[in-house]
Amino acid sequence: MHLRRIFAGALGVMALASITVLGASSSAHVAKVAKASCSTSIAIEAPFATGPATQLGLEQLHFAQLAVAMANKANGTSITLGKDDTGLNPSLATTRTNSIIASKAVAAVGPAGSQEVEAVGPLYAKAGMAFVSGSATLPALATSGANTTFFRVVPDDDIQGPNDANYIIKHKLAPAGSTILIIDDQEAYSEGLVAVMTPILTAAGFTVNHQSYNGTDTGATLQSDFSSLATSQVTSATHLVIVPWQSAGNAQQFGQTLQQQGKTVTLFGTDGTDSPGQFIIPGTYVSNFGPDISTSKSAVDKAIVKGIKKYGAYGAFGVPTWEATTVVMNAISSVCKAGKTPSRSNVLAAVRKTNISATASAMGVPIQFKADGDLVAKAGYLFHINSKGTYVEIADK
Amino acid sequence: MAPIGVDEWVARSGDRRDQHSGLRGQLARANERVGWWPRLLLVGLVALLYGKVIVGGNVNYAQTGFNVVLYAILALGLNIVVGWAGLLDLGYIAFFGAGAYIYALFSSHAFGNLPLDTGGVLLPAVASIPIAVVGVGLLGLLIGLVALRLSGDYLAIVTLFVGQAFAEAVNNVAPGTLGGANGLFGLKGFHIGSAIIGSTLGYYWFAVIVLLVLMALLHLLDTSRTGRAWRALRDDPLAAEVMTIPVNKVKVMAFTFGAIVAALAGTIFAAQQSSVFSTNFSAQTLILIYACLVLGGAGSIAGAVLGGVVVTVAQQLLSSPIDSAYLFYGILVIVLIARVRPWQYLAAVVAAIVAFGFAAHAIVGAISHRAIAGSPGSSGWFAGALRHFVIVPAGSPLTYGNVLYVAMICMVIGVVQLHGIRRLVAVVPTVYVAICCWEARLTLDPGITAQIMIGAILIVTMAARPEGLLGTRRVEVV
Amino acid sequence: MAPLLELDQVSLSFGGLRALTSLDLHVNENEIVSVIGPNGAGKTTLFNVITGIYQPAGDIRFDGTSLIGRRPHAITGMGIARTFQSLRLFLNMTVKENVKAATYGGTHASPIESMLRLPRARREEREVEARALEVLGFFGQRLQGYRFDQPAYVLSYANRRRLEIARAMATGARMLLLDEPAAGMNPNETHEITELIARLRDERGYTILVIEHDMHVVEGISDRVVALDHGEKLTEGSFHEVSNHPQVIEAYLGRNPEALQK
Amino acid sequence: MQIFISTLVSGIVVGCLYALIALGYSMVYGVLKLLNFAHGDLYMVGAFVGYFAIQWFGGATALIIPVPLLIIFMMLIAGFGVGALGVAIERFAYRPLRNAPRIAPLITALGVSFILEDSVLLLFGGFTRNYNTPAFLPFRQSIHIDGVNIWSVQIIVVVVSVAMMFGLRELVNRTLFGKSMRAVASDREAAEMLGVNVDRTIAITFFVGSAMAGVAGVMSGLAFGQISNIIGFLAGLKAFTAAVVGGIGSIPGAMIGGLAIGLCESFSSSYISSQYSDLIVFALLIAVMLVRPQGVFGQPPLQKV
Repeated sequence: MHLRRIFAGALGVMALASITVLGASSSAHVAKVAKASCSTSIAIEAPFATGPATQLGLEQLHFAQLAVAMANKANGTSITLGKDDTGLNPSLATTRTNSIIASKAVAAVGPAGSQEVEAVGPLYAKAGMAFVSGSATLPALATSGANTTFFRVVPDDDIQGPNDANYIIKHKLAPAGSTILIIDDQEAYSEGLVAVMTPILTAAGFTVNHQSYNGTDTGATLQSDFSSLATSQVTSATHLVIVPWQSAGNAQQFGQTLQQQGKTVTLFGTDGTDSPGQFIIPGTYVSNFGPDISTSKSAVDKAIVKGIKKYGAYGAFGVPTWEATTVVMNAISSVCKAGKTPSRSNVLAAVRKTNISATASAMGVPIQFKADGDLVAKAGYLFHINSKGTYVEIADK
Repeated sequence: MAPIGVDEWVARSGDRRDQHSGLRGQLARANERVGWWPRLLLVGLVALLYGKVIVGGNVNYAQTGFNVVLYAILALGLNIVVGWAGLLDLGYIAFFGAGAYIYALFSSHAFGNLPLDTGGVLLPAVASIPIAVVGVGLLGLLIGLVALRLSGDYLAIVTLFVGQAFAEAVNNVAPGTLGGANGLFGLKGFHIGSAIIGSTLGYYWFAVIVLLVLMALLHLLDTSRTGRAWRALRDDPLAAEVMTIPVNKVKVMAFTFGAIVAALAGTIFAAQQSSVFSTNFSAQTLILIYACLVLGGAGSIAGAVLGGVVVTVAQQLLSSPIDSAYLFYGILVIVLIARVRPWQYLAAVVAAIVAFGFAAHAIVGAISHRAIAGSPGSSGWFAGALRHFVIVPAGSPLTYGNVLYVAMICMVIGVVQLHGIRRLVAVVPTVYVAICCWEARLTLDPGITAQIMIGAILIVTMAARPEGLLGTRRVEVV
Repeated sequence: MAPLLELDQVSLSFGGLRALTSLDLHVNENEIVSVIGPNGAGKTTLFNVITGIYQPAGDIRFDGTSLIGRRPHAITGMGIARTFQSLRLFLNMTVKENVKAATYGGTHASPIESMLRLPRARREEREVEARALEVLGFFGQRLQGYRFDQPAYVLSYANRRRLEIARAMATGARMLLLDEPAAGMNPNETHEITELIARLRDERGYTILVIEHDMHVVEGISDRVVALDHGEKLTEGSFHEVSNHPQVIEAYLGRNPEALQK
Repeated sequence: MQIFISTLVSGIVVGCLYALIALGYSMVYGVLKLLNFAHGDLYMVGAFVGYFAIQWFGGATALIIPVPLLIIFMMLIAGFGVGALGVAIERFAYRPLRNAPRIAPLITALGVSFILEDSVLLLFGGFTRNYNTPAFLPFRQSIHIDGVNIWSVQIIVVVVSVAMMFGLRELVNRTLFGKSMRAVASDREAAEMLGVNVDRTIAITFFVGSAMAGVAGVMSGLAFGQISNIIGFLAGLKAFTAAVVGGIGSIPGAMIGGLAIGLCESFSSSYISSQYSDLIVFALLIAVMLVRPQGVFGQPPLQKV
């Protein structure tokens, strides 16, 4: 039978290939050696191909690619970017990180999710390799002491959470004494924010009703989660529902479920749900750790907004990743300029010394790291989704 | 008296069917000539060679080697239940997971307070491994007892849900301790006193030793009364029962042994990854383990191990653009050699493909230069050779690649339909489209391509050789 | 002396259908008893209740101890082994393994002992090997040499029947229940089987209960013949008594009269 | 009371979809004794077909044809497209394995499911797409039962599902195809000898089963909005649960099972806890299987000695 032969063949080749692989490099991260003086490679971990947050992942990837191109041009370096999809999934992130550490990359950008950083932080620490995240906001990541080589260019939830909570209180998004429903998706990121916001809101006299759903559910199962939450938890006393999730799509679906059941409540999302393409329930508030620079006047912001078109659509979520990548790129070039080899340890040291002025940074604040890798500056951003479903930044916080 | 000749002729007919001509036949016969213990030695030597010479400090190679051995061990365990006892256990993954989680609980801060990474229980390997193995062994016993009520597909169904329930459980139950979707990390590796296995290579060696010992023990078990009882059970439970074999007891034994092996693998896996997540024990992993077993040949120890090698290496190769290219073109060439006979036709077809390629490239180029401005996805010396052969538009737009992909699938289906000279003719454009599709699209997403290729390999294997590589053809009375 | 096997008012019914009705039967040590009867008379059901596959009402005693409520493997372990009308070999195991598998009840090495090949396991393996060779040797050249390591599914029909008998012998039973041993065999083979059954008793001292349609075989081997119909015993006695018994003839007439033409 | 009703409604809607998918599972198992794990992915493909149908007609916000027409078109194209896909899969993956060991088709089914899932991932990317149904079927179009809104889409789902199920029942009980299908299910060889065209019957069975999964996909897209390449697995698993609970191989069983699972799911998530609903469903299944392995409506397998 012919197929048998095919099969025998296929196996022959696998044997053959398994020998060739040992000759050929089997790592996807090896830098292409170029002539330029300062040439090495870095890697980005983001959920751009699989998982629930692909749009956000792609956004991060594109901004990272842009940052690499811009920095190489500015610093005269030739640094390549290895891409690793993590699907926002700690176990995948662990595998990827192991292969990044095995590769020649000297530093990494990402990963995106707090739960991923929790998982891979110790690995990077062991490898003495700096990694800068543009979206992981769980406070413990820096404070736990387990992730000694972790940096982030975004304010953590101890800043975002209180900001949001206080805004809710100050601007009376819910009548005093009413019930606020807060739902987590059983991920570290979400649970962290809930833990920060709940006490503040309770102190302000709100009744906080904390529920959770399984963030990994899909389709019909997800729908029955949502419709049951909407029916059984959103009572007449509820005026505000806080959805600190990592999936804008889920937030949108939950919003629609509420509308369908005729429940008129205000939604309040956090950075994970900040996605103008997906989460567009009018009247919703969405906080984010990055500014919307699409209309900004500063030179660097203009350059980014202009440059990003080459790689993909503009989105506020990606901006911090541009910043994170730039931090790494500048660190490497500074090592080279100092005449040292861009080794992992040297780059790590240089990242620690990062000092980018507010004007040069896309974050609107100067980029300097505390000893634990957190940003010195504290800033949060808040958006309101208008009737046309577009995000409008709220100046007064 | 019936003439012996007739009788013997009937008796040997089976053998005659098994005889293969040519290289494969010789290989098969050679394979039979090699005894069991030499084979074990061979496996050991290969493992030694790989670890000592080839890995050479490259963590990636060490990781690959480790995965190979890990999957081989898992396949061995599955082989006890599925291959020998013939119980279709789709909940096997739960035993693997339980082993890993139990190890994790006793080697991390799970029992302390997780966010602050303090407190917790850190047992030495000599304690934690036995705890995991015994615990999971009992679990296997339990599932086995439950399974006594069920047979055939019903068993498969229930065990499938046991496996799913496990993943759901570790995801949702006691997130404070089991870590929920975030899993448990920062596990301490295998350690006794101050000695600790720190490197991937270290775990590779550990796993290799476990594998070799398991192979030996399981072989001895297979050729003992227990092994015979299991295989008798697989062939005919009722006859087995009547022939003095306590079927229920033997079934439960099979589950327990399978569970123990899986648990052992689980502890090694957890210690090496230094973390566990419920997603590590998804249906995907289960499918891969089954792929190893079925590809290698259910019922054969050597088969299970070979399956582990093939599946894991294939995945590793596919995950990197360069190596997956070797695999892709290798398979393409072999398929042509195997399918197109005699060699004159083969030569003709190959020549036609090359000509077709350059012609198409030239024509398209003449029409629009942009349409061929892109560079092939695979690097290495291929790229140069292919530059003037494949049509890859500038910036290789995804839509183009996607169209090719769909076209390729349709054409492959078409080719299978055609026969004789028509097929030969149809092969030419099909192969060309396949190459273009590979260069323009598939190499861009190695991860996805790997999954697709694995799926294809499974289908082709089952169609070509249901008994697997080293498995023996089985008859089933239905 | 007390009979080796004794059935006492054994009844069995599936739903409404009565398969066996208050059946009395006894087989003495070293006796060959044939059970005859038209299709659906309950012959195979009789074997199934004896070997514990079905649980009947009434009592079945083997060598004085009751078999009721015991699982099949236990009953076989006590010394009653059977063959199947629809051959039920372990088709994917080799000839030798088929025989060895049947010695499970007679051996006791735990898996651990087997894995480590501890003394008891080694000793038992030797015994089992010897027993297999000895049992297969009983069939002359039929199941010898290259056949040892052939999977059972390549065997010819006649050899499968022989292997089933060998497997039953390997259990160490004192009594064999043979379910249509000559079914589907050509005259030569039938003749051979007849001799074989006789040898089983004469050389090995087995007590044999056999179901058979072929009247030549029945006449050739039986000390006693029992005729069943609709799960009831019509009569029993010597072949000639039974074959001339009016009810038996009536039972067979119209079904297959030529069965009695000699 | 309000909570109860709306939980009931969402349970029924979800249950109907499970039932539709479960029917395909059951039919295929009936004729081939094959656990077709790729079935859930056919449902996923159906959802994508529907999505692109919407884009084809100008997108959710700017439809160029009347909505009823669109919905009918979506269901037709998804039904026929996915049905054809199912037939193709049977022809090229399963037919060669008619007489292979039981495990071979099972593994092949897993392989097919890999290919379907990852082909969609390759072609359309991994991010979730949204039907954005409210844009053309606003929530205003809904009926109210003491404070509970029942959205027109939910009504559509239930009506279409029930209609298809009864259609199928008639097909199986009244038509010649139904006869031959039942013949093949009970004994393929015998049916072949009696002149039943087995290959054709099996192909049609696959077509019908897959088509129903395809339509279910479209309706889930309409009702739940989000679709991605991975929705197939979990849905398939649940539908499979339904088929098993009802008695795999039995058509009424699949319907009842589907509703049972749907209701069990929604009630457990609104009265107990949304995170344990899956566990509860699986526990229910295992319990049913142990008490009555052949399911509620299934026939026990007869064993001959």
